[in-house]
Formats: sequence, structure tokens, C-alpha cells
Amino acid sequence: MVVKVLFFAAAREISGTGMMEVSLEDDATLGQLKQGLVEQFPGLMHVLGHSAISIDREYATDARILYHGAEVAILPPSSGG
Amino acid sequence: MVVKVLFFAAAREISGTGMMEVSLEDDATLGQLKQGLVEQFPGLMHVLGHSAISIDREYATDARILYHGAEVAILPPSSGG
Amino acid sequence: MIQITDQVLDPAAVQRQLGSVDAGASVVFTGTTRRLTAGRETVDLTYECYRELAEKSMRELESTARARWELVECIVLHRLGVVPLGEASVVVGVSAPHRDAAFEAARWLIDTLKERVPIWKQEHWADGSRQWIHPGVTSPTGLGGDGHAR
Amino acid sequence: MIQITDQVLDPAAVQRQLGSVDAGASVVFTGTTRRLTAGRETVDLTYECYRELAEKSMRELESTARARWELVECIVLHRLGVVPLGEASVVVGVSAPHRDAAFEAARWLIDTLKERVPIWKQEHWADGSRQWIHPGVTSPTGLGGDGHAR
Repeated sequence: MVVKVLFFAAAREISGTGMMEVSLEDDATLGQLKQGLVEQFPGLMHVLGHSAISIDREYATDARILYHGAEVAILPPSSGG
Repeated sequence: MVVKVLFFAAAREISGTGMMEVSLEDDATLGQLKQGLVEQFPGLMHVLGHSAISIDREYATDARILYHGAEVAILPPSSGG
Repeated sequence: MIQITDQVLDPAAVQRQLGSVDAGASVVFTGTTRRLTAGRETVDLTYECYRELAEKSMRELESTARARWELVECIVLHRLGVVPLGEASVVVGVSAPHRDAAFEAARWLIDTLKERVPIWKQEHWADGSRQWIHPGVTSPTGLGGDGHAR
Repeated sequence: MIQITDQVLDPAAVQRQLGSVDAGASVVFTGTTRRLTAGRETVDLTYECYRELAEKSMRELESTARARWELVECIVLHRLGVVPLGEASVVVGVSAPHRDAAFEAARWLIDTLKERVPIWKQEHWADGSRQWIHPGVTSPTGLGGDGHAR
């Protein structure tokens, strides 16, 4: 399956992209996706440890099983306002 | 001596005037002035019991001794804003 | 800056006067004449004050607020006379480097103004009656009472 | 009403949109780009967001505020992109029958927006450096950090 990953703010700067598509084995979890991202972008580990994640605009935890076409977003701590 | 007395809001309505001059014996206190006002306007007693008083724009208590030309104001509880 | 005036108040103008590159936050509070109070209908409100003492009290409020909080601008305006429905009787505007100070100062200024500054409001009810509002004073004559609390 | 926009925000216009004969009180909070933070000079701030989730979160903030407090109007606006010194990045405006609700709701809305809505600010410091602000994240790379708290 393929999921879309969105990067914002510091996470976007570290990965060097705002969006990428990631191929995963079926039934891969969010935790496994995050592990793969850290392997690809080691600098992401620290920010990822402080970030919330959404799947299709709902907040999700690492145990969640992903599905084809999901939109996963990495959300570092907010600083709007 | 003569003092000027200012009436506001409900106190003005009860006394029927915004300002009057009152003649008092020398060394009369604020308490004595208030007593005289209640004798003249019995309806004032209730509001006066809840009002602050200023003498020349400083808040004062009943024991204060008045002086010629003082501007005494009867200030029912505020309701501005 | 404090002002007691017979003129219409313009909260949007106060908003503009708060702008500063030293401010990260501003709060504008506006008190307006509301139509309904506990199901009873208001036609308008009339305000009067003891002007010399009211202005002195309001200047003291501004100095105290500036001493207690780090403020950039501090504006307190009160209107006198008849204030029709929907129009402002009071506007408090503050700007500050940080929002804690702006919120706390604005809240303190309006609360303390209502409690301490010698300004009074008269209700004009839809049944034609008029009533001076004096919190804590209840009276069989229709004078006093706690009406129109905001 | 909530809105995320690339356009300049006008707090005075929000002020005018709050008017209602059902309101006795209104509070407008504005967050602006401040020049100095702990002695360090800001040139401007740049905001970005995850728009779909940010708009959804802001709509939830409005519904929650309306459920918790009796409000007449409730407006939350956030600007994106570069926000120069003195200009507004966020405006929260509420009107209510009573001032307790107006103050509490405005304060809760801005506090909760800052904490929960996926919008991020990048500092552009006078020394030319740029820094994404992520409260609680400290990083030797200059990313993250708690700068420019308001």
C-alpha cells in the first residue's frame, strides 16, 4: 500500500519536503511508518518525538494500522496565535 | 459655615435637587450633616445608608469635621460600565 | 488615556489606537446596552456621573493598571446621557507585550470601574418606568436595585 | 465564524461585526507581531498551517465555546504567510449578554487555539536567522524552541 505523508514547519525543513508518498507492507502500523521515516531522515527523530500525528485529519497513536491512500500528517507542537 | 451638598442618581431623585447649600454650626461633622439631611428628606435614609460620601473629592467618614465652602457629595453605589 | 464624554463611543477607533510594534497582544472590552434583562425589556440606559471625582478615579485606575501590569497603551472611555440599544456605554482597551497582562488588566479595569468610579445608570424599561441602579440597595420605591448587571 | 486567510486582518472590522442588541459585552483579542522578545529583535513572523485540520479544529473551538458559554457572536480569524511588525496574526472576537462569558470565552479560545490548532510560526530574527517555534522542543539545530511567546 501507499500512504501520503505531510510534513510541516521544522519537520518539513528537516525532511526537505512538504509531502511524500511512502510504500508500506499491508497492515503496517503508524509506529512502523515513523520508524521508517527516522531511518530515512535521522534528524527527524527529535521533532517526531514531540509531534502529534493525524491520519485523514484525525489524531492517531502508533498502534493504528494504516491503509492504502491514507493521508498521514506530522504535526510538531503548535505555535499559532 | 455653609457647605455645598451634591446629590446623584437615586439620591438626587429623592431630594429633588442636584445641589443645595446647607448652613451648619462651626465644627459640625459629616455625621451631623447626614442627620440633618435625613430630617429634611426622610426618604433619603435608606440610600444614604448605602452611600459613600466625598468631601472635596476625597472619600470621608462620618467623624470628619466639615469646613466652610466644602463640597460634599452623596454617592450611592456605582453602576457605571 | 481616560475620557468621560457625551459623544458616541467608537470601539473600532479604540482598537486602532492600540497598535504598536511593542505590543504582542491587545484586548478591547465594550459594554453595550442590552435589550433583555431577566426577560424584561430595556428601551435605553441613561448615565450620569460626578465628573470631577469620576475622572480622578479613572486616572487612578489607569495608573494602578500601568503599575501592576506591563502595558503599552491603556484607554478607558465612558459615555454619559442616553445610550440606545446596541451602543457602547464603556470601552476599555489595553495593549501589552504579552496576552496575560492584556486580559488581566482589561478585566481588572472594567470590574474596578464598575465598583469604584462614581457613575450611575438609570434603566428605562419598556413599560415606561425608570429605575436608578444601585447594587446592594433594594427599595420598595423602585429606586435602586441590581437590574441590568453585565 | 472562523477563517484562515492570507489577507491582512482588520480587528476594527471584527469589532463592528460583534454588535447586537442581545449583547451587553464584547471582547476582542488581537495577537500582533512584536518587535522585541527577551531583547532579541524580530523582523517579521511567517505562519503556515495544515489547513484542513486547522479549519476543523477552529470550528470545534467555536462549537465548544458556544456550548460552554452563552455567546451572541464568536469570530476567530488567523492569518498565514508573512506578518510584518505591528500587524495582526490572530483576532478573537466574542459578544455575550454578560461580561464574564465574553472574557472567559475569548481567553479560552486564544489559549486553546495556540495549544491545539495545527498552525506554526517561524521567527525571522534581525540577525537574519529563521527559526520554527515549537513549544517544548529544544534543539541544537536552531529548529524548535519557545521563542516569541505571547
